[in-house]
Amino acid sequence: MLLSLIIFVPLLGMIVVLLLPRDSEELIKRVTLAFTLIPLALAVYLFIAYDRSDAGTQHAVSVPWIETFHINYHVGIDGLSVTLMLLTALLGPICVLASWRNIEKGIKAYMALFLLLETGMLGFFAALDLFLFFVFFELTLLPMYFLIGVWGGPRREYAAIKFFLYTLFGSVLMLVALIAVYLNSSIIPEERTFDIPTLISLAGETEHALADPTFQIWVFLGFFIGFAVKVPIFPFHTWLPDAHVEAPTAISVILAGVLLKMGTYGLVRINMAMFPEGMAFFTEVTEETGLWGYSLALLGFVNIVYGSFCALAQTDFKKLVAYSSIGHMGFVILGLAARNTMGVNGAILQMFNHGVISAMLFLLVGVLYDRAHHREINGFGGLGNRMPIYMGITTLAFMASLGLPGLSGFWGEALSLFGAFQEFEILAILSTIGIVVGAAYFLWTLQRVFLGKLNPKYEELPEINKREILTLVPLGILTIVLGVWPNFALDMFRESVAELTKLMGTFQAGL
Amino acid sequence: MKPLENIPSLAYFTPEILLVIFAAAVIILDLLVKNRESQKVAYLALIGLGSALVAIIVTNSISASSEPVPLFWGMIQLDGFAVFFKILLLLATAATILFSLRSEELDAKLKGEYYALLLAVTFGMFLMASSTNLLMIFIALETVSLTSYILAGFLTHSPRSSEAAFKYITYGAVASGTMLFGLSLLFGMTGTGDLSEISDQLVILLAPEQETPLVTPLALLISITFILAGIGYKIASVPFHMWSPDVYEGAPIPITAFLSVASKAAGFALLLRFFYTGFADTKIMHSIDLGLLLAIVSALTMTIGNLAALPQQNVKRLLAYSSIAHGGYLLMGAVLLTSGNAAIVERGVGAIIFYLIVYFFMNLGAFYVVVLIANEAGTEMIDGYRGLSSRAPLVAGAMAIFLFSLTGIPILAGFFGKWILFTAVLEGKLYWLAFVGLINSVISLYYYARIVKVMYFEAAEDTDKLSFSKGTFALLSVFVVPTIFIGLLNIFYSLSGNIRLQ
Amino acid sequence: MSLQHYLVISSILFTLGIFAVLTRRNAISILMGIELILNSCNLNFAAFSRFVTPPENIDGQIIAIFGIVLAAAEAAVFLAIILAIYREFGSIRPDEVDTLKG
Amino acid sequence: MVVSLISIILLAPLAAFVIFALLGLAKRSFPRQDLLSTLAMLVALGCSLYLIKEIVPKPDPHTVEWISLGNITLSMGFYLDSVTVIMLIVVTLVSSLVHIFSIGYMHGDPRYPRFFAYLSLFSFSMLFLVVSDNLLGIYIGWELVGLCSYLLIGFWFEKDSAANACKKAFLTTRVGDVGMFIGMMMLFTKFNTLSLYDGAQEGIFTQAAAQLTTGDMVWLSIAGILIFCGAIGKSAQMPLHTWLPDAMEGPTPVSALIHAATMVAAGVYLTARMFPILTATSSLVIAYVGGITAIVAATIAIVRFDIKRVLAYSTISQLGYMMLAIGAGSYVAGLFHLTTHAFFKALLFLGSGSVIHAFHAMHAHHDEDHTDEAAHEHDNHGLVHEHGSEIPPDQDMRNMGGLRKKMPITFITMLIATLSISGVPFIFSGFWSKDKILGGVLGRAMEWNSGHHYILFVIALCAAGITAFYMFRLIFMTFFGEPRNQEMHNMAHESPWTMTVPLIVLAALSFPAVNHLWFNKNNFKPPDQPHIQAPQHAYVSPDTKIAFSLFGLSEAEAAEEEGGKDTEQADKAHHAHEVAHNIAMVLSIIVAGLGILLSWLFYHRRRFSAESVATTFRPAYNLFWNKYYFDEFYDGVLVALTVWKSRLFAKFDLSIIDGIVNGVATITRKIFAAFIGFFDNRIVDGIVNRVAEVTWAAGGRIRRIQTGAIQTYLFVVLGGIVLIILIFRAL
Amino acid sequence: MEFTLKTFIFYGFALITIASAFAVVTVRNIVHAAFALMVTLFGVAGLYVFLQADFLAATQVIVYVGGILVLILFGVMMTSGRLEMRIHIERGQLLLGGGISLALLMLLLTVIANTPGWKNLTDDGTPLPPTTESIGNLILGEKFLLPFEVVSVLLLVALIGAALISRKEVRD
Repeated sequence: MLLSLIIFVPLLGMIVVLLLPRDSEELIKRVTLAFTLIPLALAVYLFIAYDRSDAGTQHAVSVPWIETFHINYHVGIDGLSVTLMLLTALLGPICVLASWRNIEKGIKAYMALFLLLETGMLGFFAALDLFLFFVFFELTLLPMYFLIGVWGGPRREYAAIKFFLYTLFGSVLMLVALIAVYLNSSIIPEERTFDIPTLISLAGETEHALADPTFQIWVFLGFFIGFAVKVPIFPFHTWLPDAHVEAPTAISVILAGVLLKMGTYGLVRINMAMFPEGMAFFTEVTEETGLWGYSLALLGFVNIVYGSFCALAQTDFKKLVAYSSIGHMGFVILGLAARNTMGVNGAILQMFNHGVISAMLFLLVGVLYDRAHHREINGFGGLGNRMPIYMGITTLAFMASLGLPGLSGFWGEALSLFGAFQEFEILAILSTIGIVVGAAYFLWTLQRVFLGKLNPKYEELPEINKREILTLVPLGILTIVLGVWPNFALDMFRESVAELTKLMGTFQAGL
Repeated sequence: MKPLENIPSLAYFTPEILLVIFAAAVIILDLLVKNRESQKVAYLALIGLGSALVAIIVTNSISASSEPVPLFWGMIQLDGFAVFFKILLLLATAATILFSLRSEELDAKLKGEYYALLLAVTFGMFLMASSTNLLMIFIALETVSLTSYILAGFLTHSPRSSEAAFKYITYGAVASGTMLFGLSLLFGMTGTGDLSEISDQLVILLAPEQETPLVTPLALLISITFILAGIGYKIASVPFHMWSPDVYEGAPIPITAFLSVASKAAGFALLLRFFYTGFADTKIMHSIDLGLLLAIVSALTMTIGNLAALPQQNVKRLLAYSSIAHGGYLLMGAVLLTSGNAAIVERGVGAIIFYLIVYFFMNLGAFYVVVLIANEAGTEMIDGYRGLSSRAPLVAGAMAIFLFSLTGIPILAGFFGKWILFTAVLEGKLYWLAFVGLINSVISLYYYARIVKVMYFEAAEDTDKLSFSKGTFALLSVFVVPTIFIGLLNIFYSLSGNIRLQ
Repeated sequence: MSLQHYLVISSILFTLGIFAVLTRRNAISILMGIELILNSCNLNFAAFSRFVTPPENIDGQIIAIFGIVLAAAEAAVFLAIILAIYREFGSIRPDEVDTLKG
Repeated sequence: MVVSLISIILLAPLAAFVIFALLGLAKRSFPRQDLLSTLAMLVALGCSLYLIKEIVPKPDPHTVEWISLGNITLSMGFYLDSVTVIMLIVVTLVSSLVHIFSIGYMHGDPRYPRFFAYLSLFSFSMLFLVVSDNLLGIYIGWELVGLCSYLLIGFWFEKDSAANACKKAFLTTRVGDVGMFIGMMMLFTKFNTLSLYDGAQEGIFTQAAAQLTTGDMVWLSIAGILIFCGAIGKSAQMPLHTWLPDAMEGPTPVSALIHAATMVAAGVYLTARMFPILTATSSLVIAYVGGITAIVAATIAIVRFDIKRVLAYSTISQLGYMMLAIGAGSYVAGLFHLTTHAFFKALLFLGSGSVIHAFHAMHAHHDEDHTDEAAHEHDNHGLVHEHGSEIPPDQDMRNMGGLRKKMPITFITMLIATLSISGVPFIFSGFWSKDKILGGVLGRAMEWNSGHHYILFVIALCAAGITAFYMFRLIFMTFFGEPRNQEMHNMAHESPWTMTVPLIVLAALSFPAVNHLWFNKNNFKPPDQPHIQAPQHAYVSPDTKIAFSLFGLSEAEAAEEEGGKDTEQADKAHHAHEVAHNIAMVLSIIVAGLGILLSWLFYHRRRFSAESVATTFRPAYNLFWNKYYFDEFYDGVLVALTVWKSRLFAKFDLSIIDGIVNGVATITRKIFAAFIGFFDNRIVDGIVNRVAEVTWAAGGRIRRIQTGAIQTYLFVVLGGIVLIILIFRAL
Repeated sequence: MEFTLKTFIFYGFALITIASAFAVVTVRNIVHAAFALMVTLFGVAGLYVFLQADFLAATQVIVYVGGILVLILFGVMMTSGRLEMRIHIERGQLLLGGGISLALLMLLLTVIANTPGWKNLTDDGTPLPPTTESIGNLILGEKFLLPFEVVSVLLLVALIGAALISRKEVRD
């Protein structure tokens, strides 16, 4: 019940916002903020009340929905979902605040779409019915399309349609896989199911159609491509820089902070848990799999290196951050490819951390953009003198992002790499290139924007204001807290990951 | 059940009779009322439709048994399938009448004949949905076709409309002629006009234990292909689709809407019944690969429809191509008729029916918006939709919903329609076809989103707000609300699952 | 005078009709082609009625009669539309009636 | 008690920083951040000194589980042995002094509070690194000091040179850190822990000892070398040393603290800490890297004119020395040198800071014309201009001279430090530590019994001589002779007391006797070595004669302990090392004397002209002057390569990926063309298309069929029918 | 098959039918084509007679020749104001059309020749009873009542529609 409340409060908010008069912009903003704060409060409660020692599903609700196709409204959370829900709920009000001043037209529609988006995201993380899961997954598509397309930058139309087309392409393949899973869940049509836990246990039964390795490989691929577009995994990534560059700040935040996580969350929730055989095929080098066994790790590696180097080549601040996202998501993939306790925990931690850090980065870019109205890195210089607080926060975010120990980015990367090293030594070693290059582009950016002589154009640039600081501080605190005490997040999903590794047969008993 | 004779059949035939009566009544009333009060005629037509609807429900309930009732010596058959289509067609007609009332291009022309023709075409479609005899099929088809030609050419002062009618009739006449030839061959092979007897006969004729089958597969193939030309032209499937963009563009918008929904639905009813009753036996299937034929036609239809829609500038024409593509999706369900597995056939039919329900709302809704914009902004071109989101936010929002539903984006109904279609197709193990269909959904996004893009992402040259009446919004919401909610409610799934061919 | 004779004749009529429909540059000629097609169909029905079905079964003939009636209706509408076309375009050449395309 | 003391040591500086950061967020700053930070450091110093009492022979790590993932536990904790305490004292002491010095030195800087906050953060990180009992903690501290170094080098970020230098420092060290990280991954994978000492489970050292006895050592060697990579970066060893000279762009107290005494020494500390896992191979690598660094950096230092850069290269050289010592097995000597070096090098830097401060006043005046002056000087030499950055006039030794009267305290303290670093015998600490290294290296070379490795000793000896030479060159150029720039000279003055007091304290610490006062405690012990084992540890010299050596006693114990195991070998080793030490001591005194003499002849007496020598040995001079062209290499090759690669990737993104999406039907053509496109820009540019170009084209083609002429349509219908029949007939 | 007068006449009708049909599709003058069509329709009526479909033959003559053909001639006259009766055919179109038609013909002939059920069904000349009465029964009382009624509606619609469309202006 609580869970449903979290999911649908934003939707309710959307309806309320739609009913408000168009002209009362302040009211609309406040209402939206309120409707994003409610899920946040609830999510925090959920986070605190979550029983960390229980690996199973909590707060589960299952109501029949489309009975003809055995679809239930089944939601529930485990450690992984609750963490990401918290992230989503947290970014909600932050994004509303970040949109407070710089959305000039159609604030009502903007806020309504934003709330719809939030429902989609929250629901996605809670869904335990495969169909519901897919529906929520797709529910984010439309609002996102409009949010980029209407409120975006100069090439917004291109970016929006590119985002839409790519994602739709992915989800279409996913749909096929989803139907295939449904059809194979039982020979008897009446006993077919979309229920994720049931499907997972069915896939674990020997002799069951779902457990057939060939079937698993194909279905794995279907889901994988769907999620890969979202993550995005090379070579499905080209929508991301465009979408980020054109999207308004808050939307970039959501995009990087939550939407990308939906891809990796899907990989964990569906691909790993439901298709362990398929997963093994792409992550375990045996005689049977041959080089395929390297594929997922290789993709992770390529993402890291490719994203990092592309980021290095960028001169657009936002594009740089966007490419850095690609690189950092590579660590998630690498960690997942390892399939072991450390790798998976690290990957999930990295998901959360990246959500926080990239959100910060995009907010920071937005702050600068709002003032200077461009994002050309080389067009700044010496701002450190003018905006010391801004520089301080940026440095924090950059350092967190480049994996400085003591800040959250480090733990995810480190655990992922540690996990990956146990399975794929060479790839893990090569992936560390990403760490160096990551440092390179962030420091270079820091230098070009803040260091050196102050660009005379920006002598009057105002310092970051209170509202903006307010959006950044919670994230900054999380970055530090998680950097110091990663257990804050790890505690949540440790047991769930243990379950997961048991499913994949990679669980290692305590020493 | 033994076919009923003529007199007992009449009881079950009330809806059709009512339609004809009201068609005549409309014409008479038209003579009585003054020109400016032509709306009264429309209301009479609507009353006629309403009474037919009541009659349908009543006749359906008196038949009570779930068994189909063959009427008029087996010329037509009353069953759940027919009832569903009748209701759907009836609603489509009602919608068309309502559109017509609000359409300015039709405004000056509206008079009794128009409504009478609409009722007549509905009558013909009812027959299409229930015919079980070759002759009846052909006559029903011709009734619908001829009336449609006239409706398409209804705007006599408009060259476009006349051209549409001309192309339509030329095309239609050739197609129906070809079909008739095919029917004659079929008749020649089996010696009967009754579909189920044809099926029985064909099984005997093709039976492998007989040393020399009396019918060659080639004969059957030619006959079926010829017949397909007639049906395919009704549902605008490749390669029989080429009339539809031109006709849709030229015809009055309400008629275009009507053709794209009702005519297509009736065509599918006919197609399903024809192949299910006449050719569903696996022996017949084996002699010619009907499944593959339909699958290829389906794949081509959606692909060509979608590809051709990409560069269109006229929204009506774009929607014409889009409706060709949707015909292709629907055909995927029809392919399953040949699977030889009763459960899968049932799923296929159910999927088509569900999709038609969805398609009814979203496509008619989209056309309604086209009517509205044509009235207010005076254009059918995409450019005319520029900045619509600020000029008419609600209409633009509704249009976006329709278009995305047509694309198949969750959680809109179109998605659910596609979803159960693809589920059925995958269950029938037609993986490649599902794949083609899905790729097509992605392509289709491009042109649907183009309209959305123009409406939302581009600024209007003319920034005046467009004003619409309350009734407009009410009618619009009749389409919007189901487009959002149909997929979310179980009732429609169980409904469509319960309707089966017999 | 076997069935095949009639069938051959009707096939030739049919293809001639098709040929007319495809090649004639006059709407009325196309209509004539259509009439040829319909005639061939009717001939088919009549022939099958005679040879395939039992003698007392004259369904084929009746279908042919309906075919003729339908042909008449169609011709009427067709000509009406040709007149409309002529009125709007000043020509009944099918290739000149091509404003709707693409 | 230990835990709470360490906590105080760590938290005091951290608190100082956090207060600054929080107030900063509210756009305020603590009015006396300087005092706050200094106080925090002094508290830490006090606690550190108190901790001496807490040293026990075989300490237990104080750990808590930090990350626990089922079977995997990463714990964090403190480990307190003598080495830790020495490092703590060194760090807190130097840091405190630098804080005090900075109060004077940084006075009037617009970002004055921030400077102290950074210093506090640095101190915290360094201390954290020192006390950690596990690689993870060390790594965290390791990176954090890197961050602080970055921030402090770039403290005056308005200067482009500073901005470049801080970035370079961070990146270069990060390259090494990644090596360390990989090493950690290897160790973790093998040992399933990152703790060094035994706690809840066996630590790395215990497990490595077992590994060393079983003999499978290849990967352990690799891991050791990889860990050492971290030290290469942080301690500016070859080939990653180039950042340290550039790091002199930071304020001088920073150079003294971070880039002389503490952070750069952390590499040495780490290597020493990891000593138990070093195999013979990895030791050898370390020794050679250290040796080469020592000699190369020393030669470069000879020709520098920037006072701080001389010191920087000197630091690199001395760090190489320490590495050499550890590689050669005498890690105790290495740590000893670390300690002595920390004090005298900090002193030298602070002294140079004092000099610079003295000149700083006119910096502003001469900002405009110093370029001409420098150019003029260069013309005289006819030499290549120093790469990268101009020498600031207040740091250019050619502007100095004769300062000894103007700044007596600075002069005397710096002279003491110079004597110490040059290895002037017996009364200066540097002599003892250097001598121990030389002895250790020679002994090791003898023991290896392979002619090649004597080269290490020769290198070390040469480096010692050169060190003496260039250090006295610095003294002579700065403090003796006639003032070269009268105007600047006139304005020079002795520094305020906040700056001189630290100088005096450090100078005092350059006398071993003073060290003796508080270091010579019986309870000092070297780190526990679970696997003392032949051959590399066998020679540890019982050099008890140097009673005031801070490690002397413990070494003796270690040797005894070890000797008990294998008397014969120990005796042999003992003998070899005694001989070696005697030889080394004599030789080192000779070379030091020689170096000072030459320096005196060149730069004081002007008996020889440096210029003429430079001209004679032009190629060598050029090599030294250009710092062996390392920077050019990096800039030219690595950076270019990286940038090129990123551009390539970006291009790839545009052409291929989008290309594939764009043209489903023409995939083959596009990929082919795109590959060519790497070589031919024009083709690439021609290929970049809008989305779905081909799909569009297909749509257009279908449109063309839709001619509008009804008969075309009929053709399609009937042709279609014929086709369908023909196709399906064939089927 | 013996060659009797009957067969001779049959072949004569067949030939006339086909030849005139050929003329319909080839002659350039549209009025000539219309007349050729009339011959064809008569020919087909004759063939109906051979099939002993008397009522059908009569209908053919009455409806087609009497109705449709007249309509066509009206059409010709109303649309060819400037006696633009000559029809020009392009070669490409001709070839393509001819090809498709020929292909269809070949296919149909193959089927006719190869379908076993249609082989060897000859007209043995047995006279059948006149069909008119049974047709009347079937259409008005039995099986074909519904089609008949529907067709009547259809005709009505066609009537209204044709009138509607061919009227010059519906309303001013």
